[in-house]
Amino acid sequence: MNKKQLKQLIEAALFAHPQPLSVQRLHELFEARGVSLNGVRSALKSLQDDYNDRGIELVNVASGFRFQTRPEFGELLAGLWQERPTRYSQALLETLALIAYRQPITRGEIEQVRGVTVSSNIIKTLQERQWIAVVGQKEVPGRPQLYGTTAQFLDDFNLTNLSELPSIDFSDETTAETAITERDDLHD
Amino acid sequence: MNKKQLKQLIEAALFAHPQPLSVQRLHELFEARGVSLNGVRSALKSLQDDYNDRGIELVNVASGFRFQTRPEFGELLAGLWQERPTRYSQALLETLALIAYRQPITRGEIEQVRGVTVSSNIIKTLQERQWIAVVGQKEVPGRPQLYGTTAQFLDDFNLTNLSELPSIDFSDETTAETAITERDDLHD
Amino acid sequence: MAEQQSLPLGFVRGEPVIEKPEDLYIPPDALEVILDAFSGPMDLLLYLIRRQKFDVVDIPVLTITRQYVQYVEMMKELKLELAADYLVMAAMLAEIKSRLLLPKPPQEDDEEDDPRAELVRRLREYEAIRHGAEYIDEQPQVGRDMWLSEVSSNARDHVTTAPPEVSLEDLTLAFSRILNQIKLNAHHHIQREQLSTRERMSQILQRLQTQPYLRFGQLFNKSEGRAGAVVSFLAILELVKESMIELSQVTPMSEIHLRRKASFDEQEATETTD
Repeated sequence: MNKKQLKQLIEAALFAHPQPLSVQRLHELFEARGVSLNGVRSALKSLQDDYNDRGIELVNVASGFRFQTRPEFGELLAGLWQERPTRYSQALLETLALIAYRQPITRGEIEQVRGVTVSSNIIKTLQERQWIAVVGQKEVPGRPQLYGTTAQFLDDFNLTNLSELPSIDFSDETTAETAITERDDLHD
Repeated sequence: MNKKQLKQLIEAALFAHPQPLSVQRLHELFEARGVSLNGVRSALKSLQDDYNDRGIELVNVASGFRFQTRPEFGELLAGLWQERPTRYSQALLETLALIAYRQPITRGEIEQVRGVTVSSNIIKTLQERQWIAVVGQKEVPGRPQLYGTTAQFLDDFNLTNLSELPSIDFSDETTAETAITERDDLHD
Repeated sequence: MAEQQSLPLGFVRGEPVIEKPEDLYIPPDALEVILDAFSGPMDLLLYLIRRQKFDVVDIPVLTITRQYVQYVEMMKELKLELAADYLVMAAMLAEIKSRLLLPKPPQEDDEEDDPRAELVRRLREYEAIRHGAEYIDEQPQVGRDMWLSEVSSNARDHVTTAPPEVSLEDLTLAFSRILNQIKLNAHHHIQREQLSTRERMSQILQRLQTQPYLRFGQLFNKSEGRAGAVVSFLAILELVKESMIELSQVTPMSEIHLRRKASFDEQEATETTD
């Protein structure tokens, strides 16, 4: 198949498939028709360019490539749905942040940092969203479960990997003042 | 909002919404921003042209407009939903092998050689695949059914007749020693 | 970032609460809202520190403890459902305060023993996590800021569920496993010729399923040549030997017929076979 056909097929596949598709998966799909890995890559690149100036964009997240509506249209499109998107509580976001930044982490360790009991509802909600998962057990008395974030978390927050989240660790040498300046810069 | 922005928004809305969207619905959505019904119509027309030569197309169905993959791509994209075939169990393969190599053979005889009961599921699966069939009954008490392989079996295994099955000879000349070596080789 | 002073007190149903008490008088219902707005004692503590532009590394513990305890006392006075966690923090602050008030033994002046150190460490860690939570919340989020495309496709109509594949090799391997199981046993010689004989046996039996008799001659096909005839003949002999068929001949030299071996009671036998 020629370049144009491959590009059309990959485009159709990405639009039709509800989950992101990896380069490998796309390659497997069309391998039998003599499509190379590089062929897939260059088609993706070309598609990304095509959608540069449109209402949707082709992005690369943790589990592969997907088409999505531009984030800046969020509010304008919200009217499509009856329900307003859920806003998560500060407690949930802090718990999620602890799991994302300090994983693997136990519930007890989360409670220590936040100074407050972690409600079972928060853990349940995070698990139902498939943003966190039990990744093991800590070898201390009671063998508490260790939590970590999932690929679904990265996908849902538009990330390919955790390091894309801004760092929250300021080195010990950082004075309070420079730390605040840095923080402010990050916020701009 | 200008024409370009409206087009981008309608494009995003159509992609994001799982069901088709009517001209009226799209109009309602952006009415508050001074978008006219004709504005929506001409944006849709323009989008239809944009996707004229791509992997997906914008079509007008009974309940409104929707994007869909080009019908001619259906077969090529089916692989996205194709489940990997599972593998058959050792027990099934051994049963099939015994029927192929030792036919006609009764269930009792298979069980004798394998030393375990042959589950009805295995026989059923093999019959459903039309690889084995009842070829007669053995004239012994209970008149057990005799199983043999079918023409379908030969076709599926790319054989013209059974004698093309690889022979696994333990000929009379084989000394105990060489036989053991052969067995070990087979295990590798 | 906005000035420290105008940091929102917290978020109530997504709206920042910027109004804050200049003194400690807060209308009762507002306090309830504020308590709801704090995600825990660390959050409240951090707010108190930030409100006065203190740095976490150099907290005036006495002042902060006093203020924190006043908050907590007021909450108790108003009989608000106060989480035990707030009291735990109050106790910890009180302990630090009392240790600071005690005269220091002269040799213990190194930083590690500053009772504030642990609190500072905790506050810094909590503050870092607060930033983490902010960063996560600022990320574009599927279902809130963007939606994924799932356009309809006729591809699913073309999906077929393929049954598992078995290769000839799988089959031979399975058979060698069986042979290994039964060890070296003279009864289980498998030979090429035997196989075609066995196949022919199945074929003959299959034909006898649909017709009661077969003429001997029907079993030989000229196109198969001498080898084919031998195979058919061996198959017939084997079937007779294994009591699977019977041969009959009315008079010498007349046509030989094959039939399924007669059973004593067909009816009964059929019932018992399945």
